[in-house]
Amino acid sequence: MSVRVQEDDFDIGAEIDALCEGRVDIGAVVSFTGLVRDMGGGAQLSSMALEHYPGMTERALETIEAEARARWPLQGVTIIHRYGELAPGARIVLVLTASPHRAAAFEAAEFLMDYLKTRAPFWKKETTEHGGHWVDAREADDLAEERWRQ
Amino acid sequence: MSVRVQEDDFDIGAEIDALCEGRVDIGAVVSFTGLVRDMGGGAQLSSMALEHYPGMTERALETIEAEARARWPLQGVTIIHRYGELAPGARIVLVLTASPHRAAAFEAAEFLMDYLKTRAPFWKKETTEHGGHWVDAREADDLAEERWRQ
Amino acid sequence: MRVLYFAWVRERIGLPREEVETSAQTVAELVAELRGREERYALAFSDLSALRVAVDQEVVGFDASLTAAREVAFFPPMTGG
Amino acid sequence: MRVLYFAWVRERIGLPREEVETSAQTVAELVAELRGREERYALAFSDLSALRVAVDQEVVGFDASLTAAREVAFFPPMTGG
Repeated sequence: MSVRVQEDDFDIGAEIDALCEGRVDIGAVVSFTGLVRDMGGGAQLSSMALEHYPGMTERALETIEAEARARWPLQGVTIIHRYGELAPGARIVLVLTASPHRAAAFEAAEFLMDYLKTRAPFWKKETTEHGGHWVDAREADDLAEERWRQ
Repeated sequence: MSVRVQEDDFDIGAEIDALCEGRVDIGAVVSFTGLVRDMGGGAQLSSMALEHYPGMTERALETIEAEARARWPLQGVTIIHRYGELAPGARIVLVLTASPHRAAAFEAAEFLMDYLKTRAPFWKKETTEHGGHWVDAREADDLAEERWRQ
Repeated sequence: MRVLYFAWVRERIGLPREEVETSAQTVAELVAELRGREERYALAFSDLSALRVAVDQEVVGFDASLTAAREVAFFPPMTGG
Repeated sequence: MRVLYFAWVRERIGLPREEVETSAQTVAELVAELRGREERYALAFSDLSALRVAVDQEVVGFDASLTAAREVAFFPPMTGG
């Protein structure tokens, strides 16, 4: 399955190998890995909880993947998104794209991330020594998604 | 060293781990991997020889890296370029960028690849059953580089 | 009809899901019914501009029909990736 | 002065590098001297638009000065990545 929603961590190198295995027609593979980041503000991040909407999440990711495949000549796509309790520095999401050409692989990976940020039903709650708070959606993410619709 | 020119293969997962090790401030890691591609034309590719200009190659890659770091808030950059005899499907080049934000990581990785294509002294010779031929520089690569100068 | 709540909507209402008997024809009518129930619902639905809704796992507007709907979910804007 | 050749320039000339005694003041003058040597040099340098040149590992134009230059390299446009 090219779309996976899981609590477990993933192995980027193994996922890239799986995408390319036995093929000699791929010219470019782009990976994007999102990590739990401590913003370095006043309060230290102790953990991040990722909640999602089982069922809808998989559907949303599959729809996003199909849209990317319709727009670019992709030879492979992998999307893995974790949920649950994650420590600072932990991997959250992996997007892989494979294509004959680098421009398509780059654009499709950016597109997938931009769409995923605004359309996949995930919510993040950060916990610091001052307690927990839900991460607000960023206007920058909406703008990033919009540019693909022009 | 964040820039390496080598005959040996590289391990993408291990390189990403090395870039992120012990850090909790990185939000996004983008990798680009370029592979030896059989174009699927009349003649099957049997191998690709990558020639380079030792000394100048390292200097060119370090200059390209410094330019990317000056343009984007990067927390880490890795550039590995192989030379020598490579089989179809083999990895040629790896570019990694780490940043707090995904847009910077994506843009810097694209920039590095575009510059590397036109400014790093590598030359490719493909061998098929019909013999060997030097790969021509692509006008598309020159155009891709030019867009960063606007 | 199954109604789901996520993130701070779930926290404010105090449960992740419930079965709701309703004759609401639209999401907006369902919201009005829920608001009338208890303070915690009124609080959760006090600012609809901060909320998103999905009917049968598709994001829709608050004017969307509930005809044949089996599952409605309320949540804040998504923050995946 | 050390002169290097790469890719098909190397193949046409038949060697990867050589020491050249020259009083050429610019790359263009060096090219003119090399062209006059032998047929294989004339062939390698027949179309300068297909060639690039680096002086001391910096890409320059064919009008570049060779004053204080230690290393000159001729090669086709780069095809890395």
